[in-house]
Amino acid sequence: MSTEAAVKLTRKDFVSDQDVRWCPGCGDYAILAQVQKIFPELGIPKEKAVFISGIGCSSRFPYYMNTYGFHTIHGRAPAIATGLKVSRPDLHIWLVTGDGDGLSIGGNHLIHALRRNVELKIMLFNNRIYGLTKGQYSPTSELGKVAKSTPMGSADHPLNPIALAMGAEATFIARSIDTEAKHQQETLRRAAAHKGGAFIEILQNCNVYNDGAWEYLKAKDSKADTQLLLEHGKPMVFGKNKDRGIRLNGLTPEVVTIGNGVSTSDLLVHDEHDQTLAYLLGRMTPPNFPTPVGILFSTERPTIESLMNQQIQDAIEKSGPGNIDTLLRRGDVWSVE
Amino acid sequence: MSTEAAVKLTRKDFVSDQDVRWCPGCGDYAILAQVQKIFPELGIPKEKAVFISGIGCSSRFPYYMNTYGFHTIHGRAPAIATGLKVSRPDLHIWLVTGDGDGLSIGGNHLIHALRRNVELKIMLFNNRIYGLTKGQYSPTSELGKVAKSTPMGSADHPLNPIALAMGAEATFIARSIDTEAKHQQETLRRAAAHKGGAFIEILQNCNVYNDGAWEYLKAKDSKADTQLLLEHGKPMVFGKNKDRGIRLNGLTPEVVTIGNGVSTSDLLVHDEHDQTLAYLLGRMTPPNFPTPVGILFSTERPTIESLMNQQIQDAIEKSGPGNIDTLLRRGDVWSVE
Amino acid sequence: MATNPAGGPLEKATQERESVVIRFAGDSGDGMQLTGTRFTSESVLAGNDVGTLPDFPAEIRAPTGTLYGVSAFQINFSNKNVYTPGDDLDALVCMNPAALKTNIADLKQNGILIVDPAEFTSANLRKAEYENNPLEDSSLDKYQVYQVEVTKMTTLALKDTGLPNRSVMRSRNFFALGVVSWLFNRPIEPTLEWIQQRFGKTPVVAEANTLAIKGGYHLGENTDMFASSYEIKPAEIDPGTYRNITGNSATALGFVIAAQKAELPLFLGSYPITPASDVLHELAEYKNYNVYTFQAEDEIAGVGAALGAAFGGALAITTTSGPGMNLKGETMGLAASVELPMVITNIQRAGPSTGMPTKPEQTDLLQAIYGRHGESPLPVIAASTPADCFHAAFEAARIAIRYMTPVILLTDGFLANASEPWLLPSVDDLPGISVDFRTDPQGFFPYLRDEETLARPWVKPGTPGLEHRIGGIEKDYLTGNISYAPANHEQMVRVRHQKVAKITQEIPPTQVKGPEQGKLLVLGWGSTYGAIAAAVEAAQAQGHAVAQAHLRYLNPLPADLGDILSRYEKVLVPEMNMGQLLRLIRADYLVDAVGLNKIQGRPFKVSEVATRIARMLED
Amino acid sequence: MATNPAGGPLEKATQERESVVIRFAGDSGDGMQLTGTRFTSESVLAGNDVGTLPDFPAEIRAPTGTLYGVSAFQINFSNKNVYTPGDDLDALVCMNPAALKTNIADLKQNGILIVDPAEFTSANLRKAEYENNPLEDSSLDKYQVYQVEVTKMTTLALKDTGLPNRSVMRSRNFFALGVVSWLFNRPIEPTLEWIQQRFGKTPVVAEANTLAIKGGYHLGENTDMFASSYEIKPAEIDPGTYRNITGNSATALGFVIAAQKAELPLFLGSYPITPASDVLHELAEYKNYNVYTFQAEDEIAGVGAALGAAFGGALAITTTSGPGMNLKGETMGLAASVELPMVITNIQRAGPSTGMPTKPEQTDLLQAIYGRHGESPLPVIAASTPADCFHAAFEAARIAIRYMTPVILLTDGFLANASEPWLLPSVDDLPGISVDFRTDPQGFFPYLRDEETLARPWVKPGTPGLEHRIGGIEKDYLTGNISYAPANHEQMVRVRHQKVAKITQEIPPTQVKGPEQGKLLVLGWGSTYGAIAAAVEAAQAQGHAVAQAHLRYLNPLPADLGDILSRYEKVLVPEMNMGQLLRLIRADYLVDAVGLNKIQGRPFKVSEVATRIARMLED
Ligand SMILES: Cc1ncc(C[n+]2csc(CCOP(=O)(O)OP(=O)(O)O)c2C)c(N)n1
Ligand SMILES: Cc1ncc(C[n+]2csc(CCOP(=O)(O)OP(=O)(O)O)c2C)c(N)n1
Ligand code: SF4
Ligand code: SF4
Ligand SMILES: [Mg+2]
Ligand SMILES: [Mg+2]
Repeated sequence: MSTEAAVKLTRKDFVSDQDVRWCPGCGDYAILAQVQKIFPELGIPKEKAVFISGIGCSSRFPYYMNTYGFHTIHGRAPAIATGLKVSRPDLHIWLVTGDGDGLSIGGNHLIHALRRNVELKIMLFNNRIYGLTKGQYSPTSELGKVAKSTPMGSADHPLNPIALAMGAEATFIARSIDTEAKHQQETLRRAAAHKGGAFIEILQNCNVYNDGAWEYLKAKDSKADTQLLLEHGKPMVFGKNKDRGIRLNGLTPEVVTIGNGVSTSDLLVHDEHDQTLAYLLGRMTPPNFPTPVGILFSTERPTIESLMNQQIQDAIEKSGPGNIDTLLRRGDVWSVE
Repeated sequence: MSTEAAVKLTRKDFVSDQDVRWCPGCGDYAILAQVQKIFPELGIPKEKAVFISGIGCSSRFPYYMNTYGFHTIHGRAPAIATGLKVSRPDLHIWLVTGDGDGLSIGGNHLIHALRRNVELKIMLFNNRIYGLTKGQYSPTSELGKVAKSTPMGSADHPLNPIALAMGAEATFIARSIDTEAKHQQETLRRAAAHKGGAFIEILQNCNVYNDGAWEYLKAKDSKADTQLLLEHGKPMVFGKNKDRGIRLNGLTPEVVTIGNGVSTSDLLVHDEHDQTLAYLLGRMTPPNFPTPVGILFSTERPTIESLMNQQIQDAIEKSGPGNIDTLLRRGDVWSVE
Repeated sequence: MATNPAGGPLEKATQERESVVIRFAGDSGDGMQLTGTRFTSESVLAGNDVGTLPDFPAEIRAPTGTLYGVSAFQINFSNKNVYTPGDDLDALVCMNPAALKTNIADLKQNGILIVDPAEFTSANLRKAEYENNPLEDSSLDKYQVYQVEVTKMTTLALKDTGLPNRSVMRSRNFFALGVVSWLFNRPIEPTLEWIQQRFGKTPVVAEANTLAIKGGYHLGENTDMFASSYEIKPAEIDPGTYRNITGNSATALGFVIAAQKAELPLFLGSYPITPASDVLHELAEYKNYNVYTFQAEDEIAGVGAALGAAFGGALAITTTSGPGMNLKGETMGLAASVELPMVITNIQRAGPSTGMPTKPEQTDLLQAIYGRHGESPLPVIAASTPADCFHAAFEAARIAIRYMTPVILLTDGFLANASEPWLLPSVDDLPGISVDFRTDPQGFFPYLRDEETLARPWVKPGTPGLEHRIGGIEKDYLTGNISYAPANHEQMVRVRHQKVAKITQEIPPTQVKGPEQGKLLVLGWGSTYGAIAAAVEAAQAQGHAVAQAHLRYLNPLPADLGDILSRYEKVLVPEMNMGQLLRLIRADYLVDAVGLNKIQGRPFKVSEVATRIARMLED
Repeated sequence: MATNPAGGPLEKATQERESVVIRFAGDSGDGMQLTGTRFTSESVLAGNDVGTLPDFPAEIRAPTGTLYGVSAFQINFSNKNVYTPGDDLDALVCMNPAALKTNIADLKQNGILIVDPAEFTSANLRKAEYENNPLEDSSLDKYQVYQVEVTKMTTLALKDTGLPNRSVMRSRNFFALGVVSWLFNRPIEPTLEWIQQRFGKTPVVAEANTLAIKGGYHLGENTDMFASSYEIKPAEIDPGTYRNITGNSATALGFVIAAQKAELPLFLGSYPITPASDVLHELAEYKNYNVYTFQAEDEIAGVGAALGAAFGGALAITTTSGPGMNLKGETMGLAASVELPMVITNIQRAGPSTGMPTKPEQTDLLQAIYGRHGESPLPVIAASTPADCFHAAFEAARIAIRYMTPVILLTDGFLANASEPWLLPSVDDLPGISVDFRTDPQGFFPYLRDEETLARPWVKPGTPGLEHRIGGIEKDYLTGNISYAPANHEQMVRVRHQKVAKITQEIPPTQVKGPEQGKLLVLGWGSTYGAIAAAVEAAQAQGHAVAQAHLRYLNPLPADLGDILSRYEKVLVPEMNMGQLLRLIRADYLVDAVGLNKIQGRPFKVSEVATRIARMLED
């Protein structure tokens, strides 16, 4: 109960006393476990951590973290979190949202939070379905998705969360997978360390309404061929035998097999700071490409809360701290005796 | 009053009887003039044309077009237009919005309309300010913008409309300038011809609250240096003497001067259909780069309205047209005598 | 548990009952909704009148065995008119301890309780927060407890199917259904048929469920577990064709058929939300009826798209529940201002905020009437029973088109999921809906009004010569051009009010069930209908001068209502809110009506209304 | 127009007047707002009580000379108490024909009309839709028309400045101001000083305006254009320090000072909208008072950000007008559910939908009270005069914090822009606002309530040991954990109602101006205060037993209101809506009150209220 970050916290400190109410087998459990795992390492006193969410299965997350938490309304968490962060820059705010909450009803708040670079760590659990409302297609569902509201298949082209975040010029964009514990931890640690807003798409399985949506990325025997693990400064190699890679042809990526005149040095080298590359990577989708996971993009620019708080400091420095009397007497004043 | 497109219409046919109420000198006049100019050429009977807008100075546009029109509420025009287009694919729907209407309150509807590829021709008048509410900064205002609500400068990084549209994977993305009559006409004609949703950012001057926002692009003596006119298949050359160009260095564009070992063939060649290139171009901003104008991107994919109407046709083919009696008797039915 | 040595059915006594209320309760994964639905079908085929109420948890699939993971389905079946799913239970089937814990309070003294002892493991007891096994202490003494070895006997019955244990467990509910079907003399044949249809594609499952239900049925027949079975004679039911229907299905049908009658495409713009989503799901199935279902990015876009479609000449609707209602307000105001037809359906749930999403409430009435800025009056119509949702939806659509106005339709989560037998209307008996799209440019003005309805003309874009612009800024009374003239604004505000007020001319005389004047009028609206009707009938049977009036039209109120109210000494308004209709009638008629208010996310019990009636009669 | 041969001022007669209502009207570009504001300053310095009303078009800068481009500013100044900006005009200054056309109807018979004949060109007449030049036909005969050559004489006065014609034209308004200042014996020195301050950086403009105003003043003094000037003696005004303030400024100040008193940062989350934007603009100037102004992407984000800041421990507010109010409903419901303090300000404008954005109305009262789904009661407070906006905002903030509840503050577009002299409160006289952030983990529960206020504790994230979660799902009465228990829900619904009801204990006894009982009570709320006060005073002066009560608290209503209402034979409720407070009091007290309703986007005239009072006294 001390505010000192030095107090050694453990995973258990971050587990609340509430029963976790997700369906047995839901990918959300794994994500919760990773977050609770890494939190003690982040050096954040638990009273300084706040989890904010919207509505959806994923948005139940805050109840399970023994920190401050706010389970708000559908789609509005980024706006609510922005107000909190701007006025309380001392807090560490994590936001949990879903593909429906964050990209459908809440899409606008999400892109505005990202472009403003509010220091929120935004985890979007993408299960390509509306879980809580029992299985309608979501903005990330593939075209033609047959779901509760689309018996003949959905007719809208899906949103690509990475491309959208790039469109909003987010300063940190990453992707991980519910079942990849280590990768997820590493990704979340990097997000936590990033100075600014972070957007992390976590591919999550809804085993009730969209089971296996990401199976092609997870299957033990094929995942080496379907995942492209991004590492800054490293060439983009993938495949069970590390024998395939991504090469650039003009501005178009292509999958090549190493050997036969193609060597690792011909491959694209990942550069986290290259915005065009990140956009290109974000659009690499199956079946023609492996799916990039890891930090797609990171850059730095001032957060809105630092600028706004600086303005307040500057104003106080310039005009002195507010004084009620001065304020009342601002403008033309006269006296009657 | 005939429905035949063959009837020759003139500019005047598209001028309504309402006084145009924009401020004298407003860039909106020029845009209205271009639209009224090109409309007779499009072969659209005027009763088949619908202009839909949100709220803002720009959104007064429909009142001035002698077609069907709907001046709706702030930010919601894309949603309203989507409902109309889906159920009435025979109509030609043009949408007029502003940088506030379309990117602030209406950002979400905009990106969803774009990803769905509803065939709406969306003109976003970007004056980088809220005109109608008398001069607050907008999502496209430059960082540090001093305006009514930001006496010490705005603290949020602006949205880039082109990047955002690319993030939403729009199928047609273009940019033009209010004062460039010819270019605007050509751009709008292309948008009209595009089979799918079109997004056209029109840089527009608000001479009352943000005068000169685009002056650097317009000034007679410098505009050749600040505008990069995109033409599909043509190298990217600009400058008064056509002596400068854009070259790609890896994935990074750079401005080069032609001569001294650099020739036109070293330059980037515009390819409207290259999505990565479009994203890269969209982020080319002053002072380091000229501003690209023209068609940044175009591609084709089915519109949502074609898919939805097809489903209805298919369902009718499969199950026959609806019959009330069948419908009532769907499911377990029993009789009591 | 002795089986019949002779192997044939035991001769069992049969007791007759007028009506029975039974509830099936178990884990979310136990298939209680299915069991309930099947039992309902069997009961209607047995000729009973029925009322049902599903009750499922907010969690999708809560961990097994937990209290919040319990799912239940209640059926009231009778040889009399059934108004509600029933108050207290005559019988309760509990598939696990959690189900027992959360439901036992509703079982009548000496009621039948069926439990599966195999589920009363210490792990399950812990999850259900039982300190002692209730089967072993004396806490259940006041009930007739039947420990039916559902798990064991299902396993036994299915042993030859070769199914793994996990799959066998999925047939437990059919076993239980078999037991109960026998107990209440329901025919299981319809269910056997249904199993073939439903699981035909996986014969092993069909077989398993068949074996299970038969096993359960035979258990009743062949063992002395139950001393007698119960018979509920068929009810006297109006002749005709029936189907059992939930409120949400009825709502969907009402709209489709209104659109068909009006010869318009139906356009639904909606965003999923409990308990409204099923209307979207169901309408999505009716594409061959020219039905467009557009799942929008949010509720604002849902109502927006609908408004766009209305502008284009479709019958446009949007469906939602409380939270989404807030978001639609601004667009509804625009719709009121541009005077386009549209139906906004609010399937009310318990608020405020996210509240209790799966529970019903009537707390959005005043929001429906006043929930927009400015003077933007809209007609409000409410459904009173599951089947009545059909008629209410149809009527809402009819009014919307006839008066060129958005109409709000209110149902609630109870009506949405509850079901009742519905006497199918004959298509021709339904009122016609005539749509007159204006096509004549002669003398056309966008706001020229029809004298009778004050409706403005509906013009489809695409109509030559009628090009015009509409919008949310105040308009000139005739031309519709922007006008800021003060007197014009007042005229427009008043004409919008008058238009809605004119709808009183559509409202049939208010039906008063009971004496034309007397001691007490019980006035209600919406889903409280059943509980009020049953309670009022009971009071009348006791000879009291109590009457019932139930409102379909909440705005405007019926023209005859003031007069009716004045004919009773007292007026009671039961509502599942803090008194919303109550405020309306107090303000309108200055009657000192009182409220009976229950805000528990649950419908009234008949007894709750009856008790209050009795108290008011005493006072 | 003969100048005084001697060169000195003419000896002019001075007539005394009790009060004068004057309006400056011209094109949007003519600077009428500035002229009005300066004239107001001169008048308060002359010791008069004043009331002002700006009236500007919805268009930003409509084409010059058009009817919809007219901008006006009205001032009522008097040696008596001023309640309103005045009814009909004693004097009207028209800078062009369009201004004449749109304003002349309000000028009293024989009133002073000042026009600039140079502007009556045929082009301008056409734009103003005049068929004939009104200066040349006899249509203005019933007024005292003064054709003052403003354009010509300004040009003359400024000829030495070397300014181009376009710039010269910009000083026309100062010339007019000079004329009128002389006419009503206002000192121009304060304006001269102000010009130096304001235009000091561009001396040529300062000089031009100085020359213009002096030119106008001397015109009055030195020519025989006006036979006499008018004197309005100083009013008897309470001693103290004053400043002239608009409602929007006062609102902004109220919030800043509440935050200062509470020692909290102030956080405004807002989205621009007419007529609320100026509060945002003004608060953005107060950064050194620890004021955060966040211009959000929309209204939902505005109130959302405010709620986030409230969760973080700031005094959180959001400001908007009608259309934005709809959008905030869902978040307000969440705020009500999580019980965090916050003030939602609705500066009402004419609806429905976009309506008439620059015009006031009181049509959002019932929306404020009922405009959310579920039972989500919120306190509603209204301001009654421009300066009163300060006190109302302060009180709203105080209540929000004390009761841990969102509070709705209602003002309107009239209050927003109108101004009046404001006797500055002494800081110490304002009530204290004490904030008790909970820090003690001992016995802490997130929903543990204070007995007196039923408020739950306010805990700042960052407080060790008090980590907890809140949300919009229904909560356990004490722990705040998710609870779907039926009885708990009812308890929570009722406690949220009780909490709001408890606020009656904060409400001072309702002030009744006039006899304690009698024939008629005129009950009002909001900006109708002035018109009602003046009308009631007039009726009282005629000896009638008429009283006025004006409500600041609309929800809950004052505890003594029922009693007060019962003491008068009749109750009249004037409102700028179709009768919204009227419905509330009819429902609550069953009194047969009647409404006086004006829905024209314009405040009541005193005479309109007075006429109705007279009629009710006759009946
Ligand atoms: C305003 C509003 N609209 C709709 C809903 C219903 N709703 C709750 S969660 C949800 C979608 C959830 O999908 P997602 O964000 O992908 O979360 P998941 O359940 O899949 O984790 C919807 C539509 C709501 N609660 N509030
Ligand atoms: C719901 C709602 N919120 C706010 C407003 C006020 N409003 C009207 S237009 C506008 C912004 C206009 O900016 P933009 O879209 O850039 O259009 P412009 O006037 O610059 O052409 C705002 C905030 C409104 N009318 N409705
Ligand atoms: S419905 Fe899907 S996402 Fe929701 S808890 Fe269950 S498995 Fe997880
Ligand atoms: S305010 Fe600006 S954008 Fe609006 S009409 Fe005037 S010049 Fe144009
Ligand atoms: Mg999801
Ligand atoms: Mg703009």
